[in-house]
Amino acid sequence: MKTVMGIINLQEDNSLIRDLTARRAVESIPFAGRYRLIDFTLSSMVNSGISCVGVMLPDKPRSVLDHLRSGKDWDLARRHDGLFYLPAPQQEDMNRKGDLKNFYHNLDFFEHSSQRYVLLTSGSFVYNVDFSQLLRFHQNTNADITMVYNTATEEAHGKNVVIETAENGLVTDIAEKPAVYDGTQVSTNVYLMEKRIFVEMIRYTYEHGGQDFLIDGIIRRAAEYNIYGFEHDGYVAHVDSTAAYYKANMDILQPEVWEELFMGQHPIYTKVKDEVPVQYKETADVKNSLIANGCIVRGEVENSILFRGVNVAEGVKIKNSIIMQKCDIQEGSLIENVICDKNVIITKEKWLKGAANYPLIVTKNVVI
Amino acid sequence: MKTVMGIINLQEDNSLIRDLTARRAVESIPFAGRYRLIDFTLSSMVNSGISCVGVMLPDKPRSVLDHLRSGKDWDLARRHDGLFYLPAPQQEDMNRKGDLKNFYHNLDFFEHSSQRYVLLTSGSFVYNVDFSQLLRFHQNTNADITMVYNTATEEAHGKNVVIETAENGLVTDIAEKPAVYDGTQVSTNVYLMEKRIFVEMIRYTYEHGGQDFLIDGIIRRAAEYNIYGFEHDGYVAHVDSTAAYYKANMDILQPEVWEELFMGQHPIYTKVKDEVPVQYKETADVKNSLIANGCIVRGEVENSILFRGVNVAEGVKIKNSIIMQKCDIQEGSLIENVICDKNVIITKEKWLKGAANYPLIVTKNVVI
Amino acid sequence: MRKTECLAMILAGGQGSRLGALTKKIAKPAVPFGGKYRIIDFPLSNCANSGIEKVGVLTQYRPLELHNYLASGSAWDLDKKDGGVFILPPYAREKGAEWYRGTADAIYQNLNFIDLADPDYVLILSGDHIYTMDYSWMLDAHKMNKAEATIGVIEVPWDEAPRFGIMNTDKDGRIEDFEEKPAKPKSNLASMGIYIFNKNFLKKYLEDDAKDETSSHDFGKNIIPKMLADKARLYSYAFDGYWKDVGTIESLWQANMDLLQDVPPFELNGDWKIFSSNPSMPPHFVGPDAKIKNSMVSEGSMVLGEVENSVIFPGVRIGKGAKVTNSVVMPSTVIRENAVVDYAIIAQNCEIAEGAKVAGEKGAITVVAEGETVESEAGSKQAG
Amino acid sequence: MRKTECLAMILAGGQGSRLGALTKKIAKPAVPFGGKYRIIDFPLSNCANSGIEKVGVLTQYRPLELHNYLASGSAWDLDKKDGGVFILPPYAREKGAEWYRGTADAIYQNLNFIDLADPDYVLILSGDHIYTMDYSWMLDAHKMNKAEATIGVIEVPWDEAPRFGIMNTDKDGRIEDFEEKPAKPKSNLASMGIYIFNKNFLKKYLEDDAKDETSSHDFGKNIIPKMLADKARLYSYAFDGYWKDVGTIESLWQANMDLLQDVPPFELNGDWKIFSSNPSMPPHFVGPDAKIKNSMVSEGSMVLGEVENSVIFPGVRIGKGAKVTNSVVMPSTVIRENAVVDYAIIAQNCEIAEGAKVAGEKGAITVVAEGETVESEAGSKQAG
Repeated sequence: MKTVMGIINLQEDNSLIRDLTARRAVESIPFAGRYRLIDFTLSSMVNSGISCVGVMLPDKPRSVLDHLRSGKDWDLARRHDGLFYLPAPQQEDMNRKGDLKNFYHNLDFFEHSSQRYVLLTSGSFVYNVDFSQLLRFHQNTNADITMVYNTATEEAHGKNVVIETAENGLVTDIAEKPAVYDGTQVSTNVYLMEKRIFVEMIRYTYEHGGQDFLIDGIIRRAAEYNIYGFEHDGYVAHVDSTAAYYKANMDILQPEVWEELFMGQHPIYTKVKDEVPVQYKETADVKNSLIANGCIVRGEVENSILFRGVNVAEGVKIKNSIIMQKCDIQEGSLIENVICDKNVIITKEKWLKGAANYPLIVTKNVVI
Repeated sequence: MKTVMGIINLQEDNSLIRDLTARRAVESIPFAGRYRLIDFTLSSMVNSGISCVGVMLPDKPRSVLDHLRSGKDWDLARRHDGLFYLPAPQQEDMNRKGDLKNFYHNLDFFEHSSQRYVLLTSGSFVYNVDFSQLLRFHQNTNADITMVYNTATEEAHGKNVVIETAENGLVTDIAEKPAVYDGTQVSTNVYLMEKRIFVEMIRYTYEHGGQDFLIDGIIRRAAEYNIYGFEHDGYVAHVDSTAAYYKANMDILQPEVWEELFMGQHPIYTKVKDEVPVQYKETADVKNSLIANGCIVRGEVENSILFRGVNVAEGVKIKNSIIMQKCDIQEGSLIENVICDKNVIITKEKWLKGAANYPLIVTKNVVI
Repeated sequence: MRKTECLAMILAGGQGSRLGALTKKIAKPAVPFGGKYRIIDFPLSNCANSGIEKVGVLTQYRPLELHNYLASGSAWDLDKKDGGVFILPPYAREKGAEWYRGTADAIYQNLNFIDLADPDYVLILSGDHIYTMDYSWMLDAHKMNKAEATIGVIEVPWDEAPRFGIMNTDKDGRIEDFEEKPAKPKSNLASMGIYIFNKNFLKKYLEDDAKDETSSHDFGKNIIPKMLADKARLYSYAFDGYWKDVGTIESLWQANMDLLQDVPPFELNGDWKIFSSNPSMPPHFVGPDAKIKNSMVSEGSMVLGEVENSVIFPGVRIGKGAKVTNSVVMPSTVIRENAVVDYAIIAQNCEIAEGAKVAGEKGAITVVAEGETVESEAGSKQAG
Repeated sequence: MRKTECLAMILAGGQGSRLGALTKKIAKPAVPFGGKYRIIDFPLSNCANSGIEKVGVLTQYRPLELHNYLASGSAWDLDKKDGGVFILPPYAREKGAEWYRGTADAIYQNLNFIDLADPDYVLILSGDHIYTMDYSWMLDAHKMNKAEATIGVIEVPWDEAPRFGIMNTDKDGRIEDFEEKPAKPKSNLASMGIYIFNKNFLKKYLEDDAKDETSSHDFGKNIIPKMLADKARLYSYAFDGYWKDVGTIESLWQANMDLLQDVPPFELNGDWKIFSSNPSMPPHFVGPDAKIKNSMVSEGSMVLGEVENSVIFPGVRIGKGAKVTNSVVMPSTVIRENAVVDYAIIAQNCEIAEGAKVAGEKGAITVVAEGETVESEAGSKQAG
């Protein structure tokens, strides 16, 4: 996998998840008690043996830079290769929209690197994929481009890239669709191709007026390439809306999903915080929940996820909720169907309740 | 020095040095054969024991990010503290100019850090300063703010911040002046102060319409603070114009300056390249020059600086010139008073000559 | 190596035989403690937090496993260009190698390492204690006193004093007299086994001691009394926080239980962080029928049964209906359905079979050694 | 430790006594070579470039200095979470420690390290050679041949063959026969001392060999012949680049001189970079009256005099009027005004006084040992 350069494109449209992304990129939304979304893609790359990863910085780069830092926690603080930050282009190009211009303005970085292949990903997916199998598949099929897809098991709405494949994996159609059904083959926005194909595609498409990598680079030019689909049959979630975010978190409460994502041979790395183990006190009562280190629990918690360093005081009841880092839930408060962003303080005896399919969101640093 | 946070402000006006900064920040201009300007400030910080450094990214951050990477080569790829990138604020604030807004938008970073002091620097100075002496001076004088200055030894023109001090070091006047003379006390744009003073200054000044840290934060409010001047009596150069850049490079050809900056107890670190030692061939003839590893020399070189990986073919004569990384000077060419930016190829038997006080600049990647 | 102001040397060389089954496969400094740490995390984190960047760890047993745990020292941020953690087992010289013959001999055999680091001061630490301490304050005191040696001391209950090295000091803290395990102690200031020496001063005494064939080459028994006899400037430095020897099964168990107090005797999570090599595991999962009380539980564990008054390390599985009480369960151990664990320390990678019982009692903690399986009938283990 | 596919073990344990004065203060693998490198940079860089991330370095002498040079391995990018460079001196066990008794014994004594790393293949390298080689190709060949052992071989001139271990192979490269230093070689394929073994296969032979008291515990003399006698699948892997033993003063000097050819025999600066611990020094300074020809000069040096046919390491000072010809000058040495150095190797931190002369001759290179001062009259040193 030394021949593969990973790219994580953090330029996603995040209009559907605005509450949680007011001050951060979608890829750095806290997830599953101690992670950020980008950890899943980045760890999959590292575990697959990729040691050169370029991160296309989003418009609000601060939260991504703060999280990834030197790349050391992902073993990417290296003298050769390692983590590269690719900043968005200057203002002079603001008249063109879409993500293609960001690739175009970083073309020299891709061209100067020594890797033969490019693995293009988005940072807003939850999965744990072994990309070395993808490379083997790509080499065996002699594909120009290989896309990774997952087969949906239930109906879901939201913008998805859907593909159709022949029996040998050859992609026969790619389209953006508003809904998926049981059996639909859904792209994970992961593309593997030789760098020369990638560079040619970006250059030609952008210079001929293209704006969007997927629409103008792939879908419109699909006939020009030999595209194959590679199935990842593990857990996949695309966090592109608040509902998807809430659902994906709740999915982790299924022990099989928790095991598959985190406890297999390939760990998910994240920024290390050195928190102490969870302290359960005399009055604690926790059921069916994920509790991250650094929490102190004196109250009741059910079907919920507590991030690092949350304090749950006596008499508190938390149900079906996601409580992010360093929240302080004080005595006697009742919390149900709520997403608390970081550093929220819920003072004594408050009652917050969202709907099961429409969780209440409490934004960062708020005191209630 | 664990109590001090270093900040390098890369938001300098670089209009006077435009040729070399078309595609890079002034602080990442190659200098003295293997360095970038920012290496001097960063190494001084690291050697003084500072282990938390925030880099205020410039508008063209790519060259800075490429150079500093994870911070590993400066021993700043750390789990705690280490190197932090502070991006420039979003477009919504483009209606306010000056560097104050960048500090203002990163105030939460400063406030959340654990250090007691802030050492504010610019990245465009060439010096090797022991900031731990500065801290001791600052603590002994009980100053609110301590500025580091250098005493000029000759007349020079260009925008400089000039200070006057009483005998005990107390600063009695600060002003921006167009020229300095032998004996003028010139600021190195280094300020040490407690973080609470820094944060208050930024917040108050910006919220009351201030734009520029130096003008609005320091000069206009000088009477409110107890400001002291700390003299650094070693070599100092401020690279704010092409002439200053050329002169500072030529200064390094004085063995005393070379010794003082590089060969003392405190090395200057830079991105490590693993180049081989210089290969002098049979026809080489080199005098009074600095030659960086990776060069292959078959021709004549005099009063010049060759960066890493330069090829000097037979019959070439290079005089009073600065030849940057990976330039290829082919057979029989004559080069005098020239600055060649990176990757320039001078094909056979060309003749390039600038004036002694107005060097000819060949921009990056050009073939002549 | 660049010059270091203060070099720390951690004496982690004891065979740890008092920890019995727990040190069969791992070196004593690597014994797990407190739900996610190892014993050596405490002196190492203290060093890192005190600004000491170069640390030698003297061990005779299983240096490779320790090397592997400490790796480059990056978990403690000790992987600096001129710093780091150095494992120092006794190594072969022209004449072959010998075990360290005592604490002083261990340092003596590594004088070449000390010379290479070239510090002004040498801080000698023991690898057996759990505590958080800022050594830089002790170093400041050492310098202010113009001392040649400074010894960390702590007040112990008078009735326990005969078990310690006891110091008698004048009002400035200068040590007048030192008695190793005195029957009738004149004070209750016990040595913590923490010493700061001026480097050249230490070197001289170590070299003299090495030549003395009657010496048992121990700091407390030989070096310190010799220094005092020479009227050297020895000072005490008083520490009054939590400080616990974890060199025996009972004390290791008790120190774990101390963390479960409603207000723990010392803060693991304050500004003075205890760093540890991180296992990259997710938040632990608590099952629908689990009950957890008065306990610490760490990442990667899955608790489906009951846990009370216990410390659960990363990656532990506790099955449905299982009951773990008053116990310490170390990493990656599996406790299957309906098993019972009480007053026990279960080491790493063990398996307690379905319905099996491991029960000790207060004062007689049962230990299951690393990698063992306790079967449900014959295998159920009693205190001993 | 995570499982490794291929673990490299570098045998750097020889006393290096053939390098005489050069190894008085430093271990042989740390001897400077080629203007900025150390000998061990070559196998380490080869490993890093070949994708081998875990390397054990077996040395008996001065492990601390080597530890210090290699540090965390970050110079070779070998400081990965599950990788790195491990220094393996013979360390004390319950029965005390012994010198490694031979190349095979050195590996045998570190079988616990190999077990911990748990590789499929073990690559054994010698620390005495300068060459650049992609071990991953050799590993591929090993797998394709379904070999149990693969030995790197190189064609040597027929008249030199009697100095080497010589292999006779069939047309597929399977080794039929191996002779250590044969008087009448049947082929000119010499063993490079580079072996890949299947781990369990190697382990079995090492364990058997350790029990054999008549064995000299050497790969070439004992292990390989035993394997061949058992009809094991041993294959050769042919290498045809530059490969030079630098185990003697003359060969070390010659290998340095080889780099001065107009087209050096191997590229130090291509895609296959040789990494080295970097001294953080500026470009070297060439004075107004200097003359430099046919030479290599490295960072941080200041050349005011003449240099011809020589290799100058970092931080060297060559005074006005001094003449350095046909020589190797190692880091931080000072050659003062008007001194003359010819056919010599000057080790680190030496001083050649003003007007002093150090002159050897071809075939009798003079060596000045580390830290020595050569005075101008009495001290001028002659070949010998």
